[in-house]
Amino acid sequence: MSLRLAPWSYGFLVALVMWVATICYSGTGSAIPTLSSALVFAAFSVVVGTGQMLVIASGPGNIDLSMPSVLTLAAYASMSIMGGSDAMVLPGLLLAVAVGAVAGMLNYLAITALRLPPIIATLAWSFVFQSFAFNLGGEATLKPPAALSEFTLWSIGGIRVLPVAVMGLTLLAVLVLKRGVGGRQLLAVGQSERAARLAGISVGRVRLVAYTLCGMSAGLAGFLLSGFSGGAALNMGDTYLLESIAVVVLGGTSVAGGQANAIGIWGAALFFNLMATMLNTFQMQAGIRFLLTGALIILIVAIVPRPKAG
Amino acid sequence: AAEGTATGDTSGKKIAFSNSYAGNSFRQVMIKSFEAAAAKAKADGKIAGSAVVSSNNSVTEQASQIQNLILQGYDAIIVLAGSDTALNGSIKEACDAGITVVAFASGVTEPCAYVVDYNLDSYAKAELDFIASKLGDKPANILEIRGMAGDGFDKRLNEGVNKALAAHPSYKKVGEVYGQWTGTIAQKEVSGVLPSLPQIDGVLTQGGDGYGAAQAFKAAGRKLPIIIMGNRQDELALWKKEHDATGYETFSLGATPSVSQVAFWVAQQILAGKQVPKFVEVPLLQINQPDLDAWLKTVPEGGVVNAEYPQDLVATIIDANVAKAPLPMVPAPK
Amino acid sequence: MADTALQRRPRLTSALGSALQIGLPAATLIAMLAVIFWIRPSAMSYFGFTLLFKFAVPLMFAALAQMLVIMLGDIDLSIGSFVGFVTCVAALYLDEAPLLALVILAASIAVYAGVGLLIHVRQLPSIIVTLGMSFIWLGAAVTLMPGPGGTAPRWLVAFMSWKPPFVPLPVLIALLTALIGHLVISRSSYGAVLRGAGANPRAVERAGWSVRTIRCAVYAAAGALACLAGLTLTGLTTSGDPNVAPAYTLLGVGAVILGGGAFTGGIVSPVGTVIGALTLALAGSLLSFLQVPPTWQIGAQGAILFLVLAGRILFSEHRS
Amino acid sequence: MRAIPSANREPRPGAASPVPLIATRAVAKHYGAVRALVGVDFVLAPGEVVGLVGHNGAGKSTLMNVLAGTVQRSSGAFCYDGAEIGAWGAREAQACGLRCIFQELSLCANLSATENTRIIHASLRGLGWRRRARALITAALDDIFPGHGIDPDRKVAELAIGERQMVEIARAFTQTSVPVRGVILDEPTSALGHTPTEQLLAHIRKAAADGIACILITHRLNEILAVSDRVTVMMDGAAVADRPAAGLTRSDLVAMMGSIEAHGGTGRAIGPAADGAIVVDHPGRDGADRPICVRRGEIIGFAGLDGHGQRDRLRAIYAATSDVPVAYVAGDRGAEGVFPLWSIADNLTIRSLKALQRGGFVVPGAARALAEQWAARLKVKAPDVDTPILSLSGGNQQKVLFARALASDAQVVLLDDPMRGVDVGTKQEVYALIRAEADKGRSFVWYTTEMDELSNCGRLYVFREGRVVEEIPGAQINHARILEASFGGAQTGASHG
Ligand SMILES: Nc1ncnc2c1ncn2[C@@H]1O[C@H](COP(=O)(O)OP(=O)(O)OP(=O)(O)O)[C@@H](O)[C@H]1O
Ligand SMILES: Nc1ncnc2c1ncn2[C@@H]1O[C@H](COP(=O)(O)OP(=O)(O)OP(=O)(O)O)[C@@H](O)[C@H]1O
Ligand SMILES: [Mg+2]
Ligand SMILES: [Mg+2]
Repeated sequence: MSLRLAPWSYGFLVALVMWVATICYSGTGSAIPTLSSALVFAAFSVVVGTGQMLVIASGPGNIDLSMPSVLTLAAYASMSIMGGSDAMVLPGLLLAVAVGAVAGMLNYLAITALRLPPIIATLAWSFVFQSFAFNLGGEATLKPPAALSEFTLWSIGGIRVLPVAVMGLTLLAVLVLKRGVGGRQLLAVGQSERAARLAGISVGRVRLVAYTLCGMSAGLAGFLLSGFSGGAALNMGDTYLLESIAVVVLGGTSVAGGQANAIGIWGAALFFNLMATMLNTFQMQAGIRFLLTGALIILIVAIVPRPKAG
Repeated sequence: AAEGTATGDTSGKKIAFSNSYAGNSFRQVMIKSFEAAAAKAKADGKIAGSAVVSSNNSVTEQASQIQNLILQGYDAIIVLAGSDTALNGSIKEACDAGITVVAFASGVTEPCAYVVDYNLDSYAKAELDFIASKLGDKPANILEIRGMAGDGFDKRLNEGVNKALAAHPSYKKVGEVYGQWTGTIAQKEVSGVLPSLPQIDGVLTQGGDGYGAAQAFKAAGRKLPIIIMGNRQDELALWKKEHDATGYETFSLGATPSVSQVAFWVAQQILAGKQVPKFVEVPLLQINQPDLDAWLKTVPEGGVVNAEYPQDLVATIIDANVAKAPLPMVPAPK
Repeated sequence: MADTALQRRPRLTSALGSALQIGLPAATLIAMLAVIFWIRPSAMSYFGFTLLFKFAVPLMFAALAQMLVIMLGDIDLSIGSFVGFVTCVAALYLDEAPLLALVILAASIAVYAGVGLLIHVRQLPSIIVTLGMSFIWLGAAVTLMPGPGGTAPRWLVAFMSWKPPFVPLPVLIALLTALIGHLVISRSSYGAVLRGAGANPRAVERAGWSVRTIRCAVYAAAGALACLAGLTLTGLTTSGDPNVAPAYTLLGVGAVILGGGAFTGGIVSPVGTVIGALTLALAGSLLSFLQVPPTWQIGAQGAILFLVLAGRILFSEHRS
Repeated sequence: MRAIPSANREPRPGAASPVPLIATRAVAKHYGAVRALVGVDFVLAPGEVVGLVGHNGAGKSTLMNVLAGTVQRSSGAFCYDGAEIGAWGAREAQACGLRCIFQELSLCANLSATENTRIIHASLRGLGWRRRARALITAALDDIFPGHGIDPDRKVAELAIGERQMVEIARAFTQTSVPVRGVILDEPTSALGHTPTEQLLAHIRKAAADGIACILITHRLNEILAVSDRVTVMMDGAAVADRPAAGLTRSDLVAMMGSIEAHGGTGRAIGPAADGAIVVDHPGRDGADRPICVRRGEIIGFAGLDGHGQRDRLRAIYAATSDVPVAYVAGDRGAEGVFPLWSIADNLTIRSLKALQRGGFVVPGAARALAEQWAARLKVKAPDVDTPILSLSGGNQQKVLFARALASDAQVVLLDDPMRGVDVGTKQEVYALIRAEADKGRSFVWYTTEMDELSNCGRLYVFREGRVVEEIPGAQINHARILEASFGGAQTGASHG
């Protein structure tokens, strides 16, 4: 076979298959709306996934399980400060991202200072962050300013702005990973911590930045999502726990670290959304939906050719 | 059995609340309602103390927390069970230790426990009856938003829906998604499936999902169908806004978080010596168009419609259950 | 004199290190028990121990299953939903059609072995394959049993509420499991090969072992232990529920790490894992004794996790 | 310097045995397009010691892997003990008494020496297996490396790298139900100190006398000459020469390997420029330890017995030096040198990103130019700089690591035994390069376990028990002086504590 696909393209391919299957079932009229809706929801997964990717790429075992609660906490904090006022949107955004940044730093601090495996350290923090959110007014959904909601729903000439903006973010991530000094250093640290240290890279600083950026992306996602879904709610982040990891790995990033693929996250995120749409459209029983979801995930990782790491 | 409030001395009794999950605002209000009732009861000398323990959506953790509450010597435990059956072992153990167990808002099957719950068949029937009152017998497409697959509440309510649908043969269920009682998820699932669906005339919900569904319809540029709301402030506000703009009409039905107060007083009344049936049905809180504005004023921004269940009202509910009389409705605020 | 006779780390610190590895979680467990007994002295009894640790039994088995997988350098995200699946099978069939139940359980253990085979042959990341499997087990469970229900066989319930003389059942099971685990994994000659295969599969392959067979066998054993977790859980809850145990996945990982295990493969301790599982089970209970305000309860759980694991700084090796 | 055991050897009866233990004919191994072996004929008689030499990437390890059953040959015939072998795997090799010490360590670091011994002995099981295994490995260690001081119940991870190597060697000579017939030693001495190396070479002779055939691969040709009955030379995947060892000299061997040993090891007569500024001034850790001072353009050597604190001192200097740019070339390529997923260019430029960036982004043209320039200067053998680093042979990977340091702005380059496993020809090229760079004003601090390399240095610090015990100026560098200082001779009495 002369045709060799890049590993990250399989997500797009399978997503395409599911999109076509959905259209075949429900008529061509649904093609554009289905895709458009999938793109919007994929955009949120991509924002969290991109952050998670940076952490996963920073070395084997690195992972952030606190993303859902950081997302929720940041959303609560920013909705509180904005208080529904359009004038406060920018401070709200800054606060959401700042909350995420602090959370990311705390995660990394626990990992280095207490020498905890990241999976445990971030899990423990996620409980603490969740408690903070409970105390920030968990009895109500905090409403976003109208301007924020309008931005998340904004479309120009029938094209939604939000996914396009997130695509810009993805392109930035691609550029930084390929050309950026920080990106190169991140991938070096991910491949071999000891070699990176001896090549003059400050391993701790690179990982700190990765975790911080991951927290910031969770904060950003929380900010946008509460604008889109009508407010900050305590359980708004729950679905992003496993999804943020799954889109990264299915997108072609290696869990062994040192290699990252930002574009692939889009393919995987579209795959997840279109798969849910397809299974819902086919009106399958819940059990069968789960079975097919699991089987498709395994199928994709199993058929994707993996680059051999040394 | 004696009617009215039992007045046996319970001033030395302690009541604990084992909650399966605290991660959404409904549950947060529920906990606050319990704490408020318990604090007042303690001040009035009706109980000696109370405690709330939440597990993080983990049935096993809740089961072992119930075991701990047994050890701590509580006289009654009220339980919002994370599973209809998985707590049976622990609940049995509590009963055997002489503890009064009141399970509420969940279909706990252990016979030794008192159950305080809604009638989910009438929940579903009320939803469809309202739609029928608006659409009549014309053919209509229905979308059902369910909760979580494998959950007991979801299963029972879905059974109720299927029974109720059988009574309306002209209605067709054209779609079914799982919203997990979470606005963002309901929004995502409905948005995904909507493009492939024909025109939807009615949406059946389980609570916590109506606003997300409405957002999905609006984003898709579709006409808002009759979405049964679930007593959330944002749902009511949306309903009011649509009503003012287009004359949109629907109704809202759901559990009140303060059902924890009902369970609390049921437990207290049992300790006080009142004869209580093993199953106590609580009324659902229903909001109709005429009462919308009045209710909306009472709800905090972003919150859930709530109502106080004082001791005597709960005693009346128990008596109505015994007498198989209609339950006292929660009166609309003026 | 040989120049390598220069010892880099004295033997003493090494021995101390491994003693701390077990000693530290054990000390944490004892400290937590002390707090509980101080708050509630009556808990210090046969009855109290039974109640405190009853639900640690299935968690212990699930943690040991996770430990086997971590021993190979993998992670299993499907244990929680698999345990839920087993409770459904047990509650549905074990009483009425025991043979069918056994066949299903045996088949699911074979599926576990198959997952190990797939991961090995295609060199897949276990984290994503087992994530997929978690959906599959949940789907299978929901298909079998759309909502909680079923009944556990009498003998199972009777066994789980059995009161052996002197030693409470959970304590007895913990002691036995830790002992057997220690003998098999830490002491036996095959245990050495298994741990070796986790740390350096190539070296073990070169010594003439088939790492593929080892991986299949270890995954199957993990499946079997998870079945035990499901069965004991069914005995305790007296019913089946597809969503009963998702928490076991991460709690199991926590127990393994707490017990001195590491994700690098080959470094696990069954005794430590059992103690870790008991500790984590108790951590949840501690909250209900401490009367933490509801909004801080989950945060307190995170704090306890930090406190319990912070002791690792004392002996964790610093490699740079 | 590796001393040659003085034993004068008779031809062994085994060497004349009619049935060879191992005989291959036209064995070939392809990895896709890479032809690692192109048809090797190789014979090993019982009780014979064959020295196998060849440049980096000649195919020595691949051939050994084929013999040990860990790599399947693509074609060719293989006879073991006279029988034609079809399918041959690690299990079969073990069962037939053929043991292999692989180039990379093959111990499980999480297990003890005792447990590692169990791994290769299927019969070590049941009650009391641990006691038996411990006895086995202790006996082997005592036998081969008297005075080794290794605790067989300590985790291998806690042993120094030399100790690990000793455990692996000793393990290969342990014997249970299956008698050991042959032992392959692929660069067993690269991590061993002086004494253990001598002990090992002596043991190989002893084993051969007991009828155990051995294959020894090493780039230290003196060791080959010291123990081999016969020498086989490999080049580019083929065995190109095969001669009895008796009468061979080092330069014969080098000539057979096809590279001429440029004789450059005369040291730098020129000391540092008198006005050379001090670039490193690193204090000793206590009174008994000496400070280390490096001037511009100097090449400083760290001498002493292996594992006496040289590496720790290098790391300490690396960590402490912040006022001048410093680079570190690691000898342990796999673990601390290469970035395995990257190309030559990426690996080479990672230390120079600061100079190559504009506004936080690397200028692609500049990076590529730098990589190509240095890859060419070090004669890295690869199609282009986009070639993945792992597809290079070990010696060429090492050149890339050198290039990484030299291409950077580093004023001081720390060399951590960087020639491990590098072939003779490459070494000479690198020596010349280091001298040329030093002449341009760069300073080098060079830790090496090869005495010959120290003659490239202008000044030496000798280490013993974690401290610098003596400083030897360039004019006085000679083997005797170094050895004396290393072992704590009379004139270092001041440092006795
Ligand atoms: N797994 C593999 N895939 C591709 N090429 C390989 C592989 N293993 C070895 N090679 C190639 O085969 C050739 C021979 O390698 P081998 O390791 O046998 O060399 P060697 O003689 O042992 O060298 P050294 O002295 O550096 O150890 C090299 O060119 C190497 O790149
Ligand atoms: N495979 C490995 N994995 C992890 N760490 C390792 C490995 N190999 C070596 N190390 C660590 O790297 C460090 C240097 O190893 P090594 O034993 O070779 O040093 P050394 O040259 O003997 O040092 P010194 O000269 O100070 O005695 C040690 O801390 C050792 O534990
Ligand atoms: Mg080699
Ligand atoms: Mg050393």
